[in-house]
Amino acid sequence: MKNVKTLAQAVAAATLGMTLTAGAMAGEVNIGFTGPLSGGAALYGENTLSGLRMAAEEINAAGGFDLDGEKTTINLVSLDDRYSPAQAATNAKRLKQESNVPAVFIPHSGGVFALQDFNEKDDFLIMAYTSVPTVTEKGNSLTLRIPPTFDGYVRAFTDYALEHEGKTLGMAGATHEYAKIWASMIEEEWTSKGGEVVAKNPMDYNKSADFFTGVSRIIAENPDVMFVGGASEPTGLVVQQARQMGFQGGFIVMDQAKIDEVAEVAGGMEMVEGAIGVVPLSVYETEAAKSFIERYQDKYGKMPGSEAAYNYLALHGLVEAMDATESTDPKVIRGAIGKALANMDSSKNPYEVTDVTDKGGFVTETTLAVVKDGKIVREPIE
Amino acid sequence: MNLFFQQIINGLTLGSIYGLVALGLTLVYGILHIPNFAHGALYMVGAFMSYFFMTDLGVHYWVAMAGSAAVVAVLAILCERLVFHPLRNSPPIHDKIAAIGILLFLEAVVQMFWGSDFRRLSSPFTGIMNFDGLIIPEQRLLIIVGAFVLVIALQLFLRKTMTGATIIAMAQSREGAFLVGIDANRVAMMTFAISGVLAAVAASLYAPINLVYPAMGHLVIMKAFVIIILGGMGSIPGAIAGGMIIGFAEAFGGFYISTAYKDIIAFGLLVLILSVRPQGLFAKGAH
Amino acid sequence: MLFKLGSLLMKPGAKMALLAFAIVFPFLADNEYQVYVMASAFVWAIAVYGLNIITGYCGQLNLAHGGFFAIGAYTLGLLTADAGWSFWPAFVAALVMTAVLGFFVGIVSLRLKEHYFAIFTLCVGFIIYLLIDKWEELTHGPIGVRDIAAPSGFGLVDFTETTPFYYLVLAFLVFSIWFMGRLSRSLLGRTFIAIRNGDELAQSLGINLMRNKVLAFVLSTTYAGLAGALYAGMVRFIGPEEANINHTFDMITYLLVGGIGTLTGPLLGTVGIVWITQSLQFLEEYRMIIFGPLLVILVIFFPRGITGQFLTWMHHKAQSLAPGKKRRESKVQTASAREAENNA
Amino acid sequence: MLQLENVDVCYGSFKALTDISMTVDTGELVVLLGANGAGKTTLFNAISGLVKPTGGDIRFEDKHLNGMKPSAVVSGGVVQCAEGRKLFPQMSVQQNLMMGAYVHRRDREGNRKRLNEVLELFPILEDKASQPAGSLSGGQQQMVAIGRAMMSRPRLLILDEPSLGLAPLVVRQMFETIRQINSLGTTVLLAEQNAFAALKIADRAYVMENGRLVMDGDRETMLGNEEVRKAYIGA
Amino acid sequence: MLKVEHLTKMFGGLAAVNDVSVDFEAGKINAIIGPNGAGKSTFFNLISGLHQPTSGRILLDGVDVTHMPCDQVARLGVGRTFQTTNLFEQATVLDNLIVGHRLRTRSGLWDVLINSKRLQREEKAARDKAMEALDFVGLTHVAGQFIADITQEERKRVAFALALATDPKIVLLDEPAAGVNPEETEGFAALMRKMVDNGLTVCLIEHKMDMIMSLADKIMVLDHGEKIAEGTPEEVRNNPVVIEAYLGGDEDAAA
Repeated sequence: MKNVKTLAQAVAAATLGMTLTAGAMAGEVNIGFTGPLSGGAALYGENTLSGLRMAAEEINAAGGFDLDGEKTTINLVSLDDRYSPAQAATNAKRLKQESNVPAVFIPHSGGVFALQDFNEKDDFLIMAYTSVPTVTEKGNSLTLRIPPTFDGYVRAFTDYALEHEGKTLGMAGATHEYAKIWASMIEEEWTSKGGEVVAKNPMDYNKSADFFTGVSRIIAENPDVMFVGGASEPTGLVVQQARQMGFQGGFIVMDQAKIDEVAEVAGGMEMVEGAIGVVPLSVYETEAAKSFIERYQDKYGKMPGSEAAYNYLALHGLVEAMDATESTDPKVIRGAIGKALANMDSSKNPYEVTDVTDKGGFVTETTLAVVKDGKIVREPIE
Repeated sequence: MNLFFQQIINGLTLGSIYGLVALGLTLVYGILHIPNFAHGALYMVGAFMSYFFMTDLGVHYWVAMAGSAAVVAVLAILCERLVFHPLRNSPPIHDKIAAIGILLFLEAVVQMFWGSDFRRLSSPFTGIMNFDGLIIPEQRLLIIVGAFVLVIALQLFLRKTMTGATIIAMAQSREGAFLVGIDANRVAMMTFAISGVLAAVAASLYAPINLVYPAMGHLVIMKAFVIIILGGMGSIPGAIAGGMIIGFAEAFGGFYISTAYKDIIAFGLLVLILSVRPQGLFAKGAH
Repeated sequence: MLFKLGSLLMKPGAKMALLAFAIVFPFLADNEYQVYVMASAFVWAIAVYGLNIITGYCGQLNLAHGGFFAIGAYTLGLLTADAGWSFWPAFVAALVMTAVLGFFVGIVSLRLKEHYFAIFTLCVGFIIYLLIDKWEELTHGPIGVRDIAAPSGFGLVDFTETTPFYYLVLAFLVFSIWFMGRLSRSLLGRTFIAIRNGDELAQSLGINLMRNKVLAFVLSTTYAGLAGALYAGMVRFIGPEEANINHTFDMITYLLVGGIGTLTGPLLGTVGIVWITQSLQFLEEYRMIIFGPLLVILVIFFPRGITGQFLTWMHHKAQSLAPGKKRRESKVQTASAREAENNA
Repeated sequence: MLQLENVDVCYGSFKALTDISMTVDTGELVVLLGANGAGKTTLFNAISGLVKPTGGDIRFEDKHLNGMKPSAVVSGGVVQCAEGRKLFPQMSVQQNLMMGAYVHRRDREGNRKRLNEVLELFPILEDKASQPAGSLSGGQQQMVAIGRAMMSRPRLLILDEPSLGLAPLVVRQMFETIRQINSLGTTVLLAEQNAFAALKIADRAYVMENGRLVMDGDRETMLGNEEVRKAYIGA
Repeated sequence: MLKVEHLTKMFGGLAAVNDVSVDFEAGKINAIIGPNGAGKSTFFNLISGLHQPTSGRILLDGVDVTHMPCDQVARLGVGRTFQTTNLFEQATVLDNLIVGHRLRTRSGLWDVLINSKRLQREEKAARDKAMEALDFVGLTHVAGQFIADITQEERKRVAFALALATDPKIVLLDEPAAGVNPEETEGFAALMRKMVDNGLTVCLIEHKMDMIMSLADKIMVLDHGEKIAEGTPEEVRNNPVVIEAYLGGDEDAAA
């Protein structure tokens, strides 16, 4: 129903001749967002945006921040790109040109690459929510990667699975860009550590009419562990069908899927017994995480995912940096963000990010969770 | 060996769903000569309706399926009345474009109400039957049996009842149907309603082992088109046989050749066949 | 308002005025973003002109058009990013590639008529999408192609800048329209229209159906390839989604709204809808709640789109001003001929 | 029984029928003569509701037929057996016949009786009952077509060129059957190219030329008339 | 001029045209008549190459055109009209006619691209030809009107003009006077005479007997796909077989 309201607002805005992306008023800084707000990935985009919205509202409710002696509020300008890099590029141009944003949040690697073509020239910061390592390895001076890269996960998951589950791996991941990169990295890691990849059959999680055939191909090779993962819901289906066909082993779950959500679709925690994945926010025990979850639930009535939490803390960090430097210049912000994150009020930092690498990646601790006896347990990483 | 039989089951499951969808498409084509690109949207709406009835109204799976069938049937009739009927004398390209318009509209409406997230339709048939290693989830069996029953019921309706026979009569000779006093509008509406029911039931049967989302009809409808061309446009047995051919080709091709390319199999098959036999496999008349 | 705009278009000077507007547009625009949007609208318009050849003039609904657009984009993308070609040779290669593939698809698909052709090309379009998505060794699959070269500039002109690129696209668009205009008035264009009016009549006028249909098809796919290559050079990052069937549907909408089988229709339809879509950006997929019914209403009440409707109106206005008879008659022929019965 | 008054039919600017006035009385067998393209089929289609008259009035037993839907005309008792037969080719003979009873579908008993009567009229169809109608010979198909029309229980049966494309021997049989149907109480309006054969069984005839009725008269008058010959071979 | 030998066309098991031999002389009006379903249109389709005959030969000025595709037959000088002619409704009469001369031109895509001399020359020729044809059928005054706005009779004349623009030696006219009133029919008869006077050979299918009888030099009668008679109008009119085919019944009735 929320969508209906969005539509109504949009129509009203359009008919009244208002532009949705008004120029920045005095005492206001525009922050851009482009991401999928419709189409197959709309939910993901909305979740990302919800974290940003929450942060912006908190900042504004506190009367804004101090920018060169002036109280300044945040105005979030969000545009839909349907996950299309081309549309993301158009949107970013629009955000920069019409709203003069110092930074654009974007939650998909394809769009990040498209934006990196011109962001240095057009002078805006890319706030990339993607774990693809290459976004920060290309040396773009105005790109910040918010979540940790997945190479840490890959190593940790592989080590744990090899130790606890067995030596043979069946690859049943998704086929979209992100999943492909993940899969190739885990394959390399697995074989280099002495494991064996016995079956490879990636499937289109978003479009496939039926996973039965694909999963049975994997099962036929009797692997000890299956690599699965795309969006949580289809991942749940893959897990369910694997179990139905008698698969007893464990799962390595790619970080896009959240174990708790996967379990719900698959038909209960017992279906995902032995699954290894990222620690769902709900399992975090820290004060900062608990406080964030509580506030988020008050506001949106549901459990936040990591995409909301990371973007929430990133916007807070961004504002902290602007506050500290008295500047909205992207280069200046980029230089100050590491320190800003470290100085930030810990309640605004659920993942306890404390620094930024030279290349622009937020420094976070890699975590690992395992389903044991029907419970998600956080495991230390050696 | 079990894996081989597993693929047979899988082929039957897929073939049943494809067959049901293609059947509705072929009926409409046979009577009105409209390739209804919006049929996939009806399929999608069918799944969402079942989801709505079960989740929001809390009714039983069967009741939801019946309710969904009724809603989609009405929707299909509306399409016929409001869009295809006014276009009956237009050049053929206009039908197709109007159908695309309906498709875009229905998807947008569904997305407006339910968003584009994946949703899960749970059915009461979650058990798994194990015949000495051959695993058949109950829902899959239900799909196969359900499709079989539906096809038989449709055949009985078309062959044994006067009302059903009017559809066949209309398909075989429009003028002949007029001469014996058959009301063309009635038949057109009935045909659309049946195609809607078939799509809704197929979607409701299939949704529990799959996900429900606005774009779920795309691939299915494209394959249904492949099927009715293979089977001869307008041919009922052709639709069923074609559905099974594609279902099995995908199951076995996906297993023994490559899952990544399994969707290409159907389309490649069609391109190959049409290149050699432009009129389709079972069609009598050339086109 | 609309009629005023249209009557302007009828005048010979109007074209020049339109061109002049397009040339000064970057200076009138508030910012670079608007220029960027206009450039992308022009790119799409070129593709829509291609669709207009085969569907508007020749009467064959080609649903693989988006696929050929993607082939153009990928040819350029892969040649520049992977094979290290520079832009212009790759650009020519993209045109050749789409033309050659268009030829082969054409000779197979054009043996089919009407619905069969439409559905066949729908399948071809989908196969193109699947191949791009799955053939990872060549296309990188869903990862897409990055670091595509921008058009190499001449001297001081840098086509990675939006405005120079805009002029580059504009030049191609003007050429495309100019060629289309010349084609539609030429004997060749009239040949295509004769085929649309009926295979049998066209044949009995001595027209070789297959040769002309294939020619029209190849022309249309080359237009699509041209647009695709420009698109790749503009966005410089492409993925399998470029071959999505929705792009074909979009192009059909542009064509139909503007006016199928007309010269200004594709441009008006594309630029108009692209801008409306941008200004209703928040609607995005929901825009189909408006566009879907609009499309239906359009084919029912204005089957020839804005331009077509307008041209008819103008013609009648001119006719009614001129002395002489004005009689209206429609679809009579078929009915009366059915009554004058057929031989076996 | 059937009255047409000043009926006009236009296809756009082309006037297919001009000012047609004619009557068919109960129990009669009336023949409509005219060359190809004279407008006979248009006239029949106007009566059957397949074509809307642009002017004039068509009445059947004091009910107005103009503007009525084709299905309503059939249930009203005016049944056309069109030129070219228009059978359902893949349906069996029996199914074809039963489709004829569509407007009376609720009266199963009556239909069964009617079916027997029709099969009595065309005994050969009984053997072919389960064959697809499309597989029969031309003559047999014509029998199915007439039989199907009879199943609609017409009070007025309109036959459009039933002898078209049939061998001479079969044609003779066909006319005999038509005479029989008429004598059993069904009023018949018949368009024919076999003018003389048709006239021989007719009570009265009309001659049509260029969409107008140019002549009418009883059997004897017409048989001896040179104009009739002229209408066909333009003497 | 046009010589047909033992022409047969089977559709399925049925002979639509059965062993027809006929010789149409140049500069004459030849009519084909026959009851419904006699195979007249099929006969035309065979000659013009739309259908391929099952057996037999068709010679045009001594050239064997039996198995030539339709467009080549047209190029050799066979023009034809159809019972219905689909024209581009929203274009002018003249625009519709220009394509008629296409088969006498050779310019292709390249010529369009460079706007070659040849293209310009040929387009002018095609336009002139269209005007000439229009003038011939007496429609110069509607040249600038949309097809959608002209009358049924004018459409028929446009179809004639289209066939004439192909520069044919022989024109096949399928029911040229169907659906027009008697006065207009007379106009068409005059037009056909004019065509013959200008050196064309005319071959027509027609049902309007009074027109045929006064117009045709030679009549061929088809019935059930077979030629049952051939000759002058007078001969055909008095041929008992023809009377039988048209009027049916026994000899005594025909007497």
